[in-house]
Amino acid sequence: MNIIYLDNNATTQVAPEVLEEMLPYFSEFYGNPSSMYNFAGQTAHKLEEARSKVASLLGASSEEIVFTSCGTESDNTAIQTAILSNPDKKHIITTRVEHPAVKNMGEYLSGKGYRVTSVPVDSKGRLDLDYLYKNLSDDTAIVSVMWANNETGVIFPIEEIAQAVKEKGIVFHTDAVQAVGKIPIDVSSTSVDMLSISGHKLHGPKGIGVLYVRKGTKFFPFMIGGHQEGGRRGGTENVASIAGLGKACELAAAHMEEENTRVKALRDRLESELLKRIPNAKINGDTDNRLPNTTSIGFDYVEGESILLMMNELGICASSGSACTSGSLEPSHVLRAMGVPFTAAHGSIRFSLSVYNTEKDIDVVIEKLPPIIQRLREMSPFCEAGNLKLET
Amino acid sequence: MNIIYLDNNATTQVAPEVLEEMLPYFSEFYGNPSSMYNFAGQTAHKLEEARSKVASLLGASSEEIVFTSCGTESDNTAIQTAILSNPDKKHIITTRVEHPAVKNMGEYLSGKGYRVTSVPVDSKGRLDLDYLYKNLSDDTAIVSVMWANNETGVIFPIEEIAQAVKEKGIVFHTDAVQAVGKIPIDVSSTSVDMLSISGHKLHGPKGIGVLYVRKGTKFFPFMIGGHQEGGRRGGTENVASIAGLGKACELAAAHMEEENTRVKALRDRLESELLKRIPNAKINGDTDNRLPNTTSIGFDYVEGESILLMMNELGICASSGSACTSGSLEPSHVLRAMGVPFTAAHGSIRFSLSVYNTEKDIDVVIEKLPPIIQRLREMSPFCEAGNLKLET
Amino acid sequence: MWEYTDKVKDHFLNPRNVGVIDDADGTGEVGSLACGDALKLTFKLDDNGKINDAKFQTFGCASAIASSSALTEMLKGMTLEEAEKITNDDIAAYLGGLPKEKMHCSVMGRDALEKAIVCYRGEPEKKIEGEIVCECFGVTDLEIERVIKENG
Ligand SMILES: Cc1ncc(COP(=O)(O)O)c(C=O)c1O
Ligand SMILES: Cc1ncc(COP(=O)(O)O)c(C=O)c1O
Ligand code: FES
Ligand code: FES
Repeated sequence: MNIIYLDNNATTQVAPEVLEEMLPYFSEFYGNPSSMYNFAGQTAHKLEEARSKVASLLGASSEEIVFTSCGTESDNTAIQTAILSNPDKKHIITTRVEHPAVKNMGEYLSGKGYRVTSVPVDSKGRLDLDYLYKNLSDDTAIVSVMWANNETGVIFPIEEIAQAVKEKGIVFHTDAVQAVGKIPIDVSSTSVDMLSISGHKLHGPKGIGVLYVRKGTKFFPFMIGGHQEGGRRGGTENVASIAGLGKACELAAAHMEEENTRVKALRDRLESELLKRIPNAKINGDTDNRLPNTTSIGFDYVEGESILLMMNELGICASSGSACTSGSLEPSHVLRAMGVPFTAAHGSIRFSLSVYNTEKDIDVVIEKLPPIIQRLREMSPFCEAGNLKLET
Repeated sequence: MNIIYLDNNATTQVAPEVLEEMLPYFSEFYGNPSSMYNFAGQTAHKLEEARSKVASLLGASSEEIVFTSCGTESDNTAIQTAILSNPDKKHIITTRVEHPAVKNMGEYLSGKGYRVTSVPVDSKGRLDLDYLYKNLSDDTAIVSVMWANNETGVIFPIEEIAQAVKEKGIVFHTDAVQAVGKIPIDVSSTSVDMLSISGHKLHGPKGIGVLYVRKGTKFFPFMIGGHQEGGRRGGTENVASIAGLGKACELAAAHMEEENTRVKALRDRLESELLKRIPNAKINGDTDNRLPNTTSIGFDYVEGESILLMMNELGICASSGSACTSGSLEPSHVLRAMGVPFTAAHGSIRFSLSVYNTEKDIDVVIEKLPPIIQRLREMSPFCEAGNLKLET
Repeated sequence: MWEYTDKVKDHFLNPRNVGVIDDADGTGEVGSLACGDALKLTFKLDDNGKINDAKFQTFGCASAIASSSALTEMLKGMTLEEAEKITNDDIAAYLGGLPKEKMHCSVMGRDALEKAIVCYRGEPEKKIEGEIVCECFGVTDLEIERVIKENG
């Protein structure tokens, strides 16, 4: 079956150019970058080349790039290192809509005697900045706010928040896993201390990540072992994946404009056509500040899994809530934090596009989804024709 | 230049069969295993297939296999989880010859108020078991002893140690990164609670590891995030590398006999020929209990880096000390713990073979190394011809 | 991924007996919109006291839809005494099994049936014993214990 992949916030395909970049480092140039002989020197050079490509996408310098095994490790490392650097501070600030890699670290720490403030969002998924600023205190070890939300695509004003946090001398981290590669980012012009990336969200491989650590930031390794990554992350370097991530960052820079024009236009068309054809459908999140590739749409009176399964029959891949929480039966914590009514939260579907999507992909969804929603609504005990009307 | 790779304890080449197994999971079947649609189900099934192959190499069951990002993460996780499971116990036991992934965790914990006992070894690198047993106490949270040492190849009596430790109700972990794939291991017939593997030491890719966790062992995740790995390790699964590691484990089982016959015979010939041709050369470690692929030889009066660099000119790859500590100028902590005299410790070279090595590789080293050592000795102020004699 | 049997998929994609019987003999409703799962079951008896028609409406996941569809098929031709004995395990078995994290979706069908029978007999609603542990469709701890036992 032909696959229409509209779940790029869950994971992306490895770009062919990225795979090509990786291939020599499995069975041919397999030396350990820490080894002294020339045969391994090739791999060590490749690491540095990749490091500078990543740095360049972020507006960082190479020494500020630490390779990790994934976005989750980057997030864990940032929070853990801030905690270890500030042993006397017992408060952290994060938000209600973070990925589990940050959210569950907060929960873990709150079990260890930390006070954790979770900043709320409004019905459009926008952060309550006053709430955040009011809670900054001398006891705050770190503030961690994601750059863009994985479920709704809502972008937070990170530059502004970072500056306010730094003015108080507090460490600021941002989980930019969903933002990097989709919107232009230049850390050098911000006050961000640490920033997380995950390779598989920008057409790099799974199982590789980056933590940007601003020069001068106090740092303790989370992964404790050998002297790799300048003593900042133990473990033999994943050369092939690092090479691939470097390439992926280079490609992301080259595709940035397309992402924000052609891909955005596809997303906009998908969204407006679905709203036009399906009554009682609503966009979740702030459409004025949103990733160009993401839309989350709530369909009243139907249940997300059923929609996904019917789309699955047609080869259409999308998600309800985040991939990490599907398999659980609760509506997503993000939509709940936004106060999306249960009628819509349960039936919310996220479509996330990439440069590999075509007009044709969108045509299919626009044609096939409305009858699916209609069929499911006909089975629903809550839904009577009189309830339904189009958003306008 | 033709490469003669004799540094397989530092890292190994990815087997062609392993790479082939990985390839479909980059750009073709790239779905997130947590996603619900069929397109991603293929990756979820592959994970489970790989899990059962890993389990089978170890004599474990699939549910006991947790995929991590490397051997270092497996080691960190084992120690961290034992600490979290036993919050009242403030003592850990490890050895003087552990890899930095365990050793430096011990140092980190000793800075956090833990008492750390490091069991010494004798001149042949054998553990002082009485010392270990005497130090077991009600306050001991975990005992972590590597199965085989990366520098000397010395194998420790893990079955016996595990049993003694378990009799006291203490958690036992073994870093089996160097042992798995080289010697037969069957965890089901031991009392080992946790065991670490690293993919790139057995012809799998870099950046993937396993922690075996015996059923019933109390466990807290080290990598905190989504619900992956049954809630035991957050982070999107590295599908391609996991598939590769599964294949590598299958191959390791198939090659186990060759490793312990042909490869061992190559190692033995290399060793005995070098000792026959080079005066004042000595094997480091207990030759009665050693990995079949490893030999560490000390050459008096010369310095390891110089030897490596001269071999490098001929395409011969080996190491002095572990790859993780090369780049530093101290003789390896393992050889120091064994009390190897400085004259020999500085000039110790580790050769570590694999099934990809041939008689020809060994011929070259036997021919080329003796004149290298001789040349260097002629430059050495410590070395006069009268000092030198062959071991017999 | 969904580990659904072909039978589950068939009943999900081609659900039998969707709708409401207008002059139903028994009606049972469980769940609510708030919890993300809800089910309305109606049945009609023939002259011999056997169920000759059953219909459902479900707001829920694929398992819930398939379970409801399966239940309505199973019910046809049964007496109320026979129908009462149907367990959620029976529904799952009829479908060739459900993933274990989805077993509870079949509980809803069973509960709606129980309510519909109570409604037909005009008995007062059974007082719910136990503590309500799942806000969704009012599952009690006792019920969960029963389901766990039934599921072995
Ligand atoms: C004994 C031992 N433990 C742990 C490791 C760490 O493995 P990795 O580099 O995959 O983190 C190594 C190799 O580097 C090792 O030899
Ligand atoms: C916002 C965000 N942060 C962190 C992660 C975790 O990344 P990884 O799966 O590479 O650990 C993800 C994706 O899963 C994400 O969307
Ligand atoms: S003289 Fe260079 S390392 Fe000592
Ligand atoms: S009915 Fe709620 S998850 Fe199946």
